[in-house]
Amino acid sequence: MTAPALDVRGIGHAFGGLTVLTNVSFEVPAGRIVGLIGPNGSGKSTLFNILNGFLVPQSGSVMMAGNDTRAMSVEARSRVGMVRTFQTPRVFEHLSVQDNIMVGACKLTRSGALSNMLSLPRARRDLALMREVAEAVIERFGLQRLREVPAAKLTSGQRRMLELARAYAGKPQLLLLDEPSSGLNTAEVEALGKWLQTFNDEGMTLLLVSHDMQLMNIASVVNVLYFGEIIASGPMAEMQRNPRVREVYLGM
Amino acid sequence: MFSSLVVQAILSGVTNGVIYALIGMGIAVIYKGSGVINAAQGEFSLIGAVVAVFAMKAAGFSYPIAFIAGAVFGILLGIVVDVVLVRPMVRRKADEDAFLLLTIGIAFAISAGVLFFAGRDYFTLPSIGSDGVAIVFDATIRYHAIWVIVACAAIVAALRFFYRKTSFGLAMMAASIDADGAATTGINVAAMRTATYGMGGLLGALAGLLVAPIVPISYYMGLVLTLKGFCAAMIGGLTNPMGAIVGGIILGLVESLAIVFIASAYKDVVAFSVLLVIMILVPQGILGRRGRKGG
Amino acid sequence: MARRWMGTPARALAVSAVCALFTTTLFTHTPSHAQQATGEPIKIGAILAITGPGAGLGVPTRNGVLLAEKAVNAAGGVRGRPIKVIIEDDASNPDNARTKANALVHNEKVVGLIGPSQVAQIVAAGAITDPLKLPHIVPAGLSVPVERDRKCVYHVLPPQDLNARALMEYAANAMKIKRVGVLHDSGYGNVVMGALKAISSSYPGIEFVAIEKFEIGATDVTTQAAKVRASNPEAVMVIATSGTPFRAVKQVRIEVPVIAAIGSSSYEYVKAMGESADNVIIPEFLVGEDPLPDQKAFVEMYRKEYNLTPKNFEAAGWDLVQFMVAALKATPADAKPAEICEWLRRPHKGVLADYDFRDADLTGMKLTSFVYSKLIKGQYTRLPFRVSK
Amino acid sequence: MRRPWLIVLVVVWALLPWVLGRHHVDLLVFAAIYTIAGLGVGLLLGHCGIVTLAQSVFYAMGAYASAIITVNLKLPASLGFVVGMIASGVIALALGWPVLRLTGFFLAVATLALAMIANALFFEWDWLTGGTVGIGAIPKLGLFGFVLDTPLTFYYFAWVVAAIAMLLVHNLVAGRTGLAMRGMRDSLDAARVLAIDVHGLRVTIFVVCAVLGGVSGSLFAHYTGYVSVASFTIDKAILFLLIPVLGGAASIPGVVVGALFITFVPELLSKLGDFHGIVFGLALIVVVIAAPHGIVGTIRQWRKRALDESTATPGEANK
Repeated sequence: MTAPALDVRGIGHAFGGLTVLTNVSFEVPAGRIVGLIGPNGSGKSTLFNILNGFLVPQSGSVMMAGNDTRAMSVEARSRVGMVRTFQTPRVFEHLSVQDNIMVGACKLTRSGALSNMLSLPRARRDLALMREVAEAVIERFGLQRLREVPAAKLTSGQRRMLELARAYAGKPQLLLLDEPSSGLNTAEVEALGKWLQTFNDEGMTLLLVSHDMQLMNIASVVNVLYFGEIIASGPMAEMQRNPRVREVYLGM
Repeated sequence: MFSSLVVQAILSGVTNGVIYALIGMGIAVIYKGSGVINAAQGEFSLIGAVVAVFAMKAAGFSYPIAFIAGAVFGILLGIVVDVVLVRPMVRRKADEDAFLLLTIGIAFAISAGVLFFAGRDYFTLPSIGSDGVAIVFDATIRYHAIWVIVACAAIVAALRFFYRKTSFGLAMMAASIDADGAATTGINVAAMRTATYGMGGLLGALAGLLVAPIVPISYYMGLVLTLKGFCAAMIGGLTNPMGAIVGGIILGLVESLAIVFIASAYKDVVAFSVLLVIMILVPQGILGRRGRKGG
Repeated sequence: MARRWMGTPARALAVSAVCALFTTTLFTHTPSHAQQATGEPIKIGAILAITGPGAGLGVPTRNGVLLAEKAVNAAGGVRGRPIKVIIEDDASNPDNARTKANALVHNEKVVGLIGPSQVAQIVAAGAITDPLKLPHIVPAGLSVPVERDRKCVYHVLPPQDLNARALMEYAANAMKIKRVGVLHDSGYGNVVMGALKAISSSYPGIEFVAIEKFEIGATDVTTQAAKVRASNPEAVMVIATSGTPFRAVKQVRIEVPVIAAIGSSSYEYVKAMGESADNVIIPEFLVGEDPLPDQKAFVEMYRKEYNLTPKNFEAAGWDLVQFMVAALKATPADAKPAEICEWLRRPHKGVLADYDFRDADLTGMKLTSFVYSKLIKGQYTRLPFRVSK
Repeated sequence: MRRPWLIVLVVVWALLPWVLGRHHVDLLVFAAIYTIAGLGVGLLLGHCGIVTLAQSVFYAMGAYASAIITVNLKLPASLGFVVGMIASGVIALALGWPVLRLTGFFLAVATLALAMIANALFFEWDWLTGGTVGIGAIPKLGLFGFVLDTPLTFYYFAWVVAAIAMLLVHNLVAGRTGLAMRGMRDSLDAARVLAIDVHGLRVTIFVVCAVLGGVSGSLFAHYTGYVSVASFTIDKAILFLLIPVLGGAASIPGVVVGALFITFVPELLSKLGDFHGIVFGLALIVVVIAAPHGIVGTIRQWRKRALDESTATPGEANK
C-alpha cells in the first residue's frame, strides 16, 4: 500500500498562550479526495499553513509521501508536488493570464540566471516548454480569450480559475485547496466540483479545506475540526448524521 | 589613569546616545503613526539646527528665540511633508518601497538645499549654560551635554504624558494602532497622521538643536544621523518610541567603547554592524514585543 | 607731386606723432611706470578648494594668487599681454578636481595649471596634465610615490618627510623630550604619520606613546584625545586640516605643548580652533607678524591689498604665479607646454622659501628654511629656534 | 527591436562624439559607466521591488580591484576586470545571503548600513585602498592595438560594454528568471508555493547587480586613471538609485535615460553652483508621487493611452 500522500500526526500549535490546535491527526490517502471542515475560528487556516510550510508546528509532524516535511521549505514541498491555493486567490496582478500560468510551469524547468542571460539553448528550450505547457492549460481551462489580460482586471471567479490553472500547470501530485468555494455562487461551486473531480481522476490527490458543505460531497472522507481538535471523520453523508457534528454545526 | 579613559568613553557615549535616541524616537513615532520609516529624519535635525543658526546670524535673534524657531520649523516641515507629499501617495495606496524612495528624495533635496543656501562649512550653536566642562572621575563632560541629557528626559516624560493623558495624544495613539478602528470612533485619521509627522519633525529638530553645540553640523550629515537614529529605534524595538532611549544610549556606549578598545575609525563600522545583526537576528528589537512585521 | 603728399601739415603732424609713440613704447621697459598690459590675455588655470574641509587652505592660496596676478599685470604682464588666472572650486573633492582640470586644460586651453592643494585632488588633476607635460605647480607637499613620476608637477610646499623631520627636530632638539603622542586625520595626517614612522629611526630618543587616527570631517574626537592623554605624553603632535582635534585636546585637558603640522596653519583654522589655539608650535615658513627680512615686502603689499596678515598659503599662492609667469617670459610665445615645463626645472627664489625644482622631490626645499611659530592665545609669534645643519 | 529605429540609433551613436565637444563626450562616457551600474539597480528595483543603496560599494570594489591589479601588482587590465567582477559577486553573495532575508524598509536600510560600513573600511584600510589619497596613475586600457586614452576612444569601448550589459539583462528579464522575478514581486507567497526559490532568486539578482557595479567601477578606474574613497560616498549610492527611478526602473531604455539625466543635469546647472542636488531630490519626489514608472515608463503610458484613444471607435466604451 503506497504511503499516504499526507500523514498528519499529533499537530499542536499556539499563538502566544492561545492554543489553536491540539493533537490533530488525520490521513490523506494517495489518489483520494479528503475534506476538512470546521466553523470559522476552528484553526483551519493555521493547520493549512502548517501543512504547506508557512508555519512550523510547535508539536507533532507532517509526513508527505513517507518523508518528514519538518526540514522542507515551502519551495521544497512544492518541488516534490505539493501546491496550495489561497482563500483569496493570489494572482500575479501585473502579469497577463498567460504569464501567470507560465510562472506555474517554472517548476518543470531548471535553467539558471547565467544561462538565461547568455540565452543558451537550454534556457530557450525551457522557455519554449513553459510556453507550450501554458498554451495547453489555457486551452484546457478555456481561458483563450483572457490570454493577454492582466490578472488585475479579472473577476473573482476568473481569478479562482486562473489560480487553479496556474497550479495545474506545475503538474502537482497533491493539491491543497483553502476555501476554494468562497465568493462563488452555487453554479460556480458545481463547476468547481467537476474540475476537482477531473483532477482526481487524473491521479491528483486533493485536500479540501472549507466550511461549504455542498462542495464536500466530492470528498471520500471528511474530517471535522472544532476548536483545534478533530471531533469526527468519515464520509460526508455520515457526518451529516453524526450527533456531535450536528450539535456543533447546526446547534441542535 | 585607565579608568578615566573608560569614564570619558561612557560620558561621551551617553551624550551621543541621547542624541541618537531623540532621532530614533522621531523615527519610531512616524513609523508607529503611519507605517513609514522616515529616511529624512536626520535631515529634519539638520534643518532645525541650520534654521536656528541663520535666525541667530542673519536675523540676529537671541539663542532661545532661535531655538524655538528651529523647533517650530521642524514641526512645520513635518506637517508639510505629510500634507503635500505623503497624503497623495496614501490616497494612491503606494507600496512600501515607494514611500522609502519618497523619504530618500526628501532627504536628498533637503541636504542639497542646505548645501546650496548655507554652503559646505560647519555650523555650531552656543551651548546651553556655560561652555565649560564638568569634571567627573577625572574625565570631562560639557555642561551642555548634561543639559542635553536632562532635556531628553524631559522630552520623554512630556511625550509619555502627551500620549497617555491628553485626549489629542490618545487619539493619535489610537489612530496609529488601528486606523480603521479609530476612524469608526470619529477620529480624523488623516489629521492624526499629519500630527504624527509634526511630532516627528519636532523631535528631529530638537535633536539637531541639542547636538549642534557639541558636534558641528554640515549639509551631508543627515543620512548618518538617520541611520544612527534608526539603529537606536531598532535596538529599542520600533513599536515603542520610548525604546529608542535605551537603544540610543546602548548604541552611544557601543560606539565610544569601540573607540577605546578597538580603534577610533571603527566606530561607525561597529555601530552599523550592530544594526545589521539586530535587524536580522532580533527583528523585534531587544525590548520590543513581537508585534512588528517586516524583518 | 611730392609737395601735395607733404602738403597738408596735419598729415605730417600725424605721422611724426605715430613715430614718437612707437619709439617710446619700444624702449620703455622700466616696470614702475610701464603701460598696463593690454591685448588678448594669457590664460592660466587654477583649481583650489574654495568650499569644503579644504577651504582653510584654498581660500588663503587664492588671495595670494589674485595678488600676484594683479602685480604681474600692473608690471606689463608677459610680453605686454596680461595674464588671466581662471580659478575653479574643487570643493575638496577629487571628482570635481578632475572635471574642472579637464575643462580648464581642454576647453579653456590654459598654458599652465595651479593647484589643487590637497593630495587626492592633486593626483586626480595630475592625471590630466601629466600626459600633456603641461606646466603644473601645486601649493602642497609631495605625498605619494606616483607624484615622483609626474615630472611636470612641481610643489611649493615641503614633501611630507621634510614636514615630519621638521616636527621631530623641534621635539628632539628644542624641547629635548622622550614621549610624544600623535592625533592625526585619515588623509593628510595619515601621509605625514607614515613619514614620521619612516624617519623615527634617525631620532632614537623619541618614542610615539600613542597614535590615534580619526576620519576627515569627524566632528567629535574627544575619545581619541582622551586615549592620547591616557599615555601621558610630554608633547602631542596634531596633523590635520581642521580645528576639531585642537578643540578635543583642550576639552580633555591635555596640558603639554602641541606641535602642529603646517597643514593646520592658516587663520581660517586658527579661528575654528577657538581658544584651543594656545601653546601650539608650528614649523612653517612665513610668520606674517614677524617676517624674515626678504619677506617683508610681500607682507606689506598683502596687508595693503587685503588689510590682513598673510601666512604660508598666501605666500605659496604668490610664488606659484610668479614662477609660472617667469617661465612664460623666459620661453618663446609659441613654446610647447613641455618646453615651459623643462624651463621650470631650475632653482627659484620665492617669498615662502628657496626651491630647486631639479630635485627628485620636485620641490628642493631645505630643512633649514623652516621657521618655528608659536600660537599664544590665537596670536602667532616667531620662535628663535631654527634647524642648524 | 524594430529594425530601422535601431539602425538610426546606432548611426547617431557612432557620429555623436565627432559632433560634440570633448567635455560633452567625457560626460557621455560617464553616462555609459553609470548605465551599467544603473542596470543592476534597475533589475533589483524594477523586477524584484528591492531598493538597494549598496551599489556604490560594488562600484568601488571594481575600481579598487582594477587599480590594485594594474598599479600595485603590475598585472594586465583584463585581470583587473575579472577580479573586480569576482570580488563584487562573492561579497554580494556573502552579504546578500543574510541581508536579503529582510524585506521592504528594513532591507533598504540594511543596504545603506552596508554602504556606510564599506565607506569606513575603504578609509581605514589605506594599506589596500590608499584611503583618501587613493591610487593614482592607473594605466590606460589597450584594445586591439588602440590605446583608449581620449574620451573619444573610450566612448566607443564604454558604450559597447554597456550595450553588452543591456543585452544580458534583456535576456535575463525575457527568460525564465525574469518571469519568476516578476511573479515574486507581485506575490512572494504565491511564488514560493509554485516552487520558486524566492530567497535564492533575490540573492542571484543581487549578485548580478553587484557584478554589473564591479564592471562599471573598473571602467571608471581605467578612464579617470585615479580612484579615491571620496568617489565612492553615499551620494554615489543614491545617484545609482536615482538612475532607474527617474528613467523607469522596469525598462532598459529607462536606465539609459536616467544615466543621461544624472550626468547632464549637473553640467547644465553648473553655473548655479551646487543647485543640481536640489533638482535631483525634487525630481525623485515628483517621480515617486506623480510618475512612478519614471520618464520612459510614463511616456510609454501616454503613448499607449493616446494609441487606445485613437483606435477606440467613437461610441464604443473605452475597454
